[in-house]
Amino acid sequence: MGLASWLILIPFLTALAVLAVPTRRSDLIRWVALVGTAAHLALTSYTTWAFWQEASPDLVAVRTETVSRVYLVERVPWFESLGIDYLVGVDGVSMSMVILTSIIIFTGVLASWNVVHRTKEFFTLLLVLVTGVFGVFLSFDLFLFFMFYEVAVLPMYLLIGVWGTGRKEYSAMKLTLMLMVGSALILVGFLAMYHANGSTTFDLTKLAQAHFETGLQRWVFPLIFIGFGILGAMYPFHTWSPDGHASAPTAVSMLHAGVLMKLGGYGALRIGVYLLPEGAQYWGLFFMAVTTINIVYGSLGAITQKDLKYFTAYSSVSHCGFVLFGVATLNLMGLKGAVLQMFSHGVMTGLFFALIGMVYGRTHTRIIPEMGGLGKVMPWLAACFYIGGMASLGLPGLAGFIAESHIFLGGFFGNSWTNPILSRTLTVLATLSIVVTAVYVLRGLATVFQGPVRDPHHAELTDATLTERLSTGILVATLVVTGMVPGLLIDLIEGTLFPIVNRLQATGMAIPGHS
Amino acid sequence: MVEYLQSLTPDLNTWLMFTSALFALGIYGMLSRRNAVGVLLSLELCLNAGAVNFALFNRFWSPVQVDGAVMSLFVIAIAAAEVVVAMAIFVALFGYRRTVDVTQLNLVRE
Amino acid sequence: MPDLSFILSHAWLIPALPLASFLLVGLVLRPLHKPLAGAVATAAVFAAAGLSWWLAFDYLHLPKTAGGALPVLVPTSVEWLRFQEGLSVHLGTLLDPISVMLLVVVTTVSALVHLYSTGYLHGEDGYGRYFTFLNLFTFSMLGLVLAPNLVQMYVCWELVGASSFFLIGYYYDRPSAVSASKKAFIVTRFADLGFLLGILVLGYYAFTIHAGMGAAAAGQQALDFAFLTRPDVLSQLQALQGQFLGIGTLTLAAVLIYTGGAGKSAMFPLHIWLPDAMEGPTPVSALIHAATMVVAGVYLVARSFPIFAASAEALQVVMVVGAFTSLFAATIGCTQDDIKRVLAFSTLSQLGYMMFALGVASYEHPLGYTASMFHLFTHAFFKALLFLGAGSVIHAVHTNNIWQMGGLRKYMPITHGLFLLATLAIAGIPPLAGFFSKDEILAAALHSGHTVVFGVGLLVAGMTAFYMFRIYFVTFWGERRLSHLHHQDDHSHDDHSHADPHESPAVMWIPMAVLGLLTIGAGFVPIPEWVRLVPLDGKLPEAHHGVDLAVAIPGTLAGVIGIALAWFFYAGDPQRANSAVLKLGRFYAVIKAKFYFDEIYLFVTKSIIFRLIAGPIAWFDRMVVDGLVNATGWVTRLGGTAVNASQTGQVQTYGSWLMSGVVLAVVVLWATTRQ
Amino acid sequence: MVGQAVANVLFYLIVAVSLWLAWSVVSSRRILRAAVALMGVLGASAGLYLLLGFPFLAGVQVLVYVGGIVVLLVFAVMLTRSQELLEDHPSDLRHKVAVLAGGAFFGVHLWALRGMPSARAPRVSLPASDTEMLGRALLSTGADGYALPFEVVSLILLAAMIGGIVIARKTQPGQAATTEPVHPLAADAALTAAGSAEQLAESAPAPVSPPVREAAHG
Repeated sequence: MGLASWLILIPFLTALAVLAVPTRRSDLIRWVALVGTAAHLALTSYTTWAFWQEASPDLVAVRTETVSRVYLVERVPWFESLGIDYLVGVDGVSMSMVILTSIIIFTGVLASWNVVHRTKEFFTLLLVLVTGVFGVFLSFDLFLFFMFYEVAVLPMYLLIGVWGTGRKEYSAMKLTLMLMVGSALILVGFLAMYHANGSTTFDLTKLAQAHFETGLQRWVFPLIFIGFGILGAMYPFHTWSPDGHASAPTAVSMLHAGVLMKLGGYGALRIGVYLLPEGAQYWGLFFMAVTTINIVYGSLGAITQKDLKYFTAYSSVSHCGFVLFGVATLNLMGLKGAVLQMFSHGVMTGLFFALIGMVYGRTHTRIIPEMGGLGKVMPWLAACFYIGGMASLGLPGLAGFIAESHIFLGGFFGNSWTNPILSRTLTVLATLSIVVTAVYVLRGLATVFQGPVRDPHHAELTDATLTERLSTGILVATLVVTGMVPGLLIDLIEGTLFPIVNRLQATGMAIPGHS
Repeated sequence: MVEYLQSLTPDLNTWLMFTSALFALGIYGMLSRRNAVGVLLSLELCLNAGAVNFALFNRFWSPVQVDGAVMSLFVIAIAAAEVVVAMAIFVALFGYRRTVDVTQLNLVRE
Repeated sequence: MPDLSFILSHAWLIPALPLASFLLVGLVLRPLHKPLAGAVATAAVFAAAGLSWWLAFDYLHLPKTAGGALPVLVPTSVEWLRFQEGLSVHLGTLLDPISVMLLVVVTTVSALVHLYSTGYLHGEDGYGRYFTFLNLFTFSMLGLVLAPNLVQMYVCWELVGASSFFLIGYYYDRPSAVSASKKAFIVTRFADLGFLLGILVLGYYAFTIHAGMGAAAAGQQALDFAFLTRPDVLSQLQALQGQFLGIGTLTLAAVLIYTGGAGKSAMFPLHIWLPDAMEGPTPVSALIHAATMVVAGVYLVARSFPIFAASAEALQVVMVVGAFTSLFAATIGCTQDDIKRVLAFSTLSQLGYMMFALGVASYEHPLGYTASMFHLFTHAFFKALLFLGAGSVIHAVHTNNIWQMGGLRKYMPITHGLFLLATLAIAGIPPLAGFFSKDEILAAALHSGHTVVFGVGLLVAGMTAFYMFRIYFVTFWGERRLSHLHHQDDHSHDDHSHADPHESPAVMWIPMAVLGLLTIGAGFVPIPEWVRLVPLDGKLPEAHHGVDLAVAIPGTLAGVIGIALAWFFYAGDPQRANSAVLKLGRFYAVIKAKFYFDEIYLFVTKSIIFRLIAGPIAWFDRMVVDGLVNATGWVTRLGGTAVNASQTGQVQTYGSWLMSGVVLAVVVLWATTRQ
Repeated sequence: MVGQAVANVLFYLIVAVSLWLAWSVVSSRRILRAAVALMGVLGASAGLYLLLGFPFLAGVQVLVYVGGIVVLLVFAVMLTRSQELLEDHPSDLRHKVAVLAGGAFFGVHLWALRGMPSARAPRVSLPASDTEMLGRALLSTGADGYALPFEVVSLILLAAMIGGIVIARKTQPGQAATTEPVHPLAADAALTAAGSAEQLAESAPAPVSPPVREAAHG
């Protein structure tokens, strides 16, 4: 069994180990989960190294290729008659997503240290969910992909419904139903590709070599993009996300906003754009327009939010809009920016939700106007919040800037088959959000952390504990390192994106009537 | 007289008419009874009609074999199992609800 | 470049020192030992200042180019962010006359302000935090100054903005400081949007050109200044046919970039953040909001001057906005009561000066460029001195309001002397620094044929002298008016508040004295000799030498008239000023209210953006978008309820359906199989 | 020859009696009476088996069905000692629906039979006894053997037996929620149960097992 399989298996084994611990030993349960996720983090680091060893010699060659290379591949025939394989592997994009997920789950476990209600079930479900997420990122067979995708989505229902707060049943139901609608669209798309391809295979690497006829691409692409877009909170299918995030417990919000929403962008890129380049070209501008709405609308929506979680959720809508916007630009910088944004937004929003959980655990309120002056009371949390906020508004030196600058450049540069005036206008509209983001981030943070202490009870509160410092510290460090040394991540993902862009360009040339 | 009586030897359709009448009565009973035990009794009528049919077809279509009869045996065995479980349920149900009136038993809907 | 001296090839050390100190102080020392944090931060910046002087010395002794100009060097360039082939961002250092000059200014002023702050903020809670951000600021500012490409410039641009935000909001439990810091960040952010768009526009075309040049562009990236200012690139940029809303592409890019500069340099109408930024500690105002960060906008325009020069319209915009801001701010400056705000408006006015000086410059009349940089250089010293002097006063009397001060020259002789020196400098009295640079600017305006601008400049020079001496007289002359003090100052230790005000400690006045020396000496530094606009062909014309009397005499006269007026109104009988104010009536009130610009902005943000856009969007999202989702759910449920009616839960109903199904199936079967 | 005539007479007799008894099974107000009528129907069917030449089957029918199953039913009904359990009052609507459904079923059947070529009982020499053949068929493992279904049936019977015991086991009202309720109604019903369980539960397990075992061996 290879590294990729182990990456999927470890969370699952940890989940089993957690199940085996007696229910009363909640401390042991936490430790098992922590050790499991730490082991995963270690393995992820090793896998990254191993991946880099294999992939870096190819970096020059892939610049001209049109089929992206997959490394550390494992293939076991599964349903041979249906062309379904157990096919897992790693490429640059999935590697970066695995790193992200691994960090988020580790810090998420740390941030959930205080879960007391049904600890065992909580951690089990959390780990099962993560298993699904890793499965999605690592599988290169559409069937397997879809299976893991469902595994990733379904535990969310229970996690929010049981451990959530507020209108949790409503939110859980809404979230699950909307995501299921997305899955349905995706499934239709998958099956269409499966059948259109003469050899009937679900193998992504083989499908990438098949050519789908233009008509098919044009109707399948929107299915795939919208299907994944629902998960990526694409307007107007984003409304599950504020409610879902607001109701979910800390670690679940972290995972959900941090990782699960990334499945949307990942799928849209990996399956939508990669397999259906002509469809992507046909629809690119349309989806740029839709996601521009996302970006601006989400940030404007965040301004008036009173609840910290809704606030962050709307900002996520805006930032995930950047991901899809980047994907829709269909050029190297845009796609790179999309992946970078997935990573940076994942870390950033994970940090936000972890911090909100910690603040809520102390003040027992998430209503922004009820807080004030907390910076004096909990300087560590405030500092982390500010760093996260600065990353969120795209301050250079932190991860957000790297991603956003790529996306803006990508959107502005456009491509040969898109009307440049339109795509640039949309990009300019999208850039407006960086001002709006500054407005709401600063307003929110200033109200919560600055000014005089509003509630006298809050003056008695304490700053972060050791586990909390560890978990937020890791996330902040990731943000800073990514922002300071973006080359690490860019080198990792670029090799995978070149072929995708080359495909687009190759078909772009083939479209008549475009210069 | 004897000849006449001999000529009355029932053919397959006559038999089938009889068993389907039996079955139809069973259906009638199943749908009209309010008492669960009554429903069960009607069900037994249907089962019995079916079992007879097995023997019937066996006799008329492949008289040298006994496959139909085997099926009849199985029907009887299954009926036994079914009755055991059904009666146990009724008894338990009666314990909880003080009734076995099937019109009252619509909790599945809630 | 093997023959470069150590410091020239290692210029990156200069920003690296404050960065290292930032990390050390911020992560390790701050929570552990406060005085040490301050000492380390200060020492690091002093070391950087020493290195900068060394570097400047070495740089000035480099052999000149064939055209007679100082060479432009990029000794360090490390790939940092690779957007695309040809569009990488290289972090590095760019050494040319203006960057070396600003390097010296920034490190020197910063070092002095650091030293001053150790005294000014002594014993405060946020001491360590303060020095952390001050270091961060210094690092970012140096990065900005040394930036060899637009993106590094933008990166550091944002970082100085952020550190300015944190420093303005240093007293974070004070609502006014919090809102001022937010305002500063958001307004400059809005301007930076223009900068970013400018980078996008310019980047796109530059990238296209870069790609078209092939090997000719090897080793350069599309957004490098070195590439953008190449004559062949400029001519290609100029030849671009692209138009947007009737504006040429290059003009558009230049104006957008200028927007960023205008935000940072607080040009009208983006000026509103700067006066409010005075909520920060006074040393911060001195460093960031007077001497260094606010001139970044001017520096940006100067740095990309060839691009602006290629577009007459863009330069026109720079000039008009600069001149207007200069006059506008000077007008307001005459009416303010807060000593720091007066200084802030004076800063605005002087920035306007620098800007319009750039605006009047061109390759035919390059003097404006030199003058602007010269003024930037001298202004940094005397304005920092003014702020530090004001800080010293505020430190002593615990108020910002000039009407609560008075007669301070008796109590604070050193401060008084230095403040007077700086005030004379800004008023343009020879032979102080301000005189020379202001003279250059006025000369540039006159000689390039912009007579109106020259007139405005002259007027502003007089007004500057007037309002600066207004605060000088009110603060240091007359009777002492500070028996009942309000503690609305910006620091908390008030052990002397009820005693007589007294001179600040040596750690505070020594930096001021050094700045005083610089104020005297800066005018004699041959900046016009070194900093000159290099024509596209690289051949420098003869330098403009000496003082032009046709300009110097009216300029000095304007200053003297201003001082005399101030003396007339404020040094003697206070009734004179009051009656003048009464005569001006509403007009004065409008100016004093800063032309209600804050209110207009507040109206736009609160009532229009928040109430009319953001609020409705949030409502729309909850009610309409989410409502549609819920409606879908509701309709589904309704359908379910309808179907549910058939689900009685009764066995026999189901049985009946089953039977009808069976019957139906048989009938269908029969009907379909019948021959 | 005469035998045939007697058989024919018997056939019609049995059919008539069966239908009459079946009618009373489904229509009798008293459940006990209906149960006894069912016993009669099943017995009559045993007679039919004889007429068809399956004496062993007839025997099993009498032993298991009549003797076992129906007796179990009667026992259960009687042991609950409930008046309600013994009565039935079909409502009017229900009656009509049932008539319609039963009638439709019968009608469809008749309709289907109408066009079907009928067959007379073939005149072949029947084996002396069906017992041996049945035995061979049930226990042979060959292609036409029924050993596997036979064993499966045994398992089903075993499962039914255990299930019956568990379901009808004595359950305290308070315990209902904690000891896993087998029946979905149990959880809700626990609230209304109110101490009624004892009286009937004591008796329930006892009659459950014997017929099962008997059937299993049948």
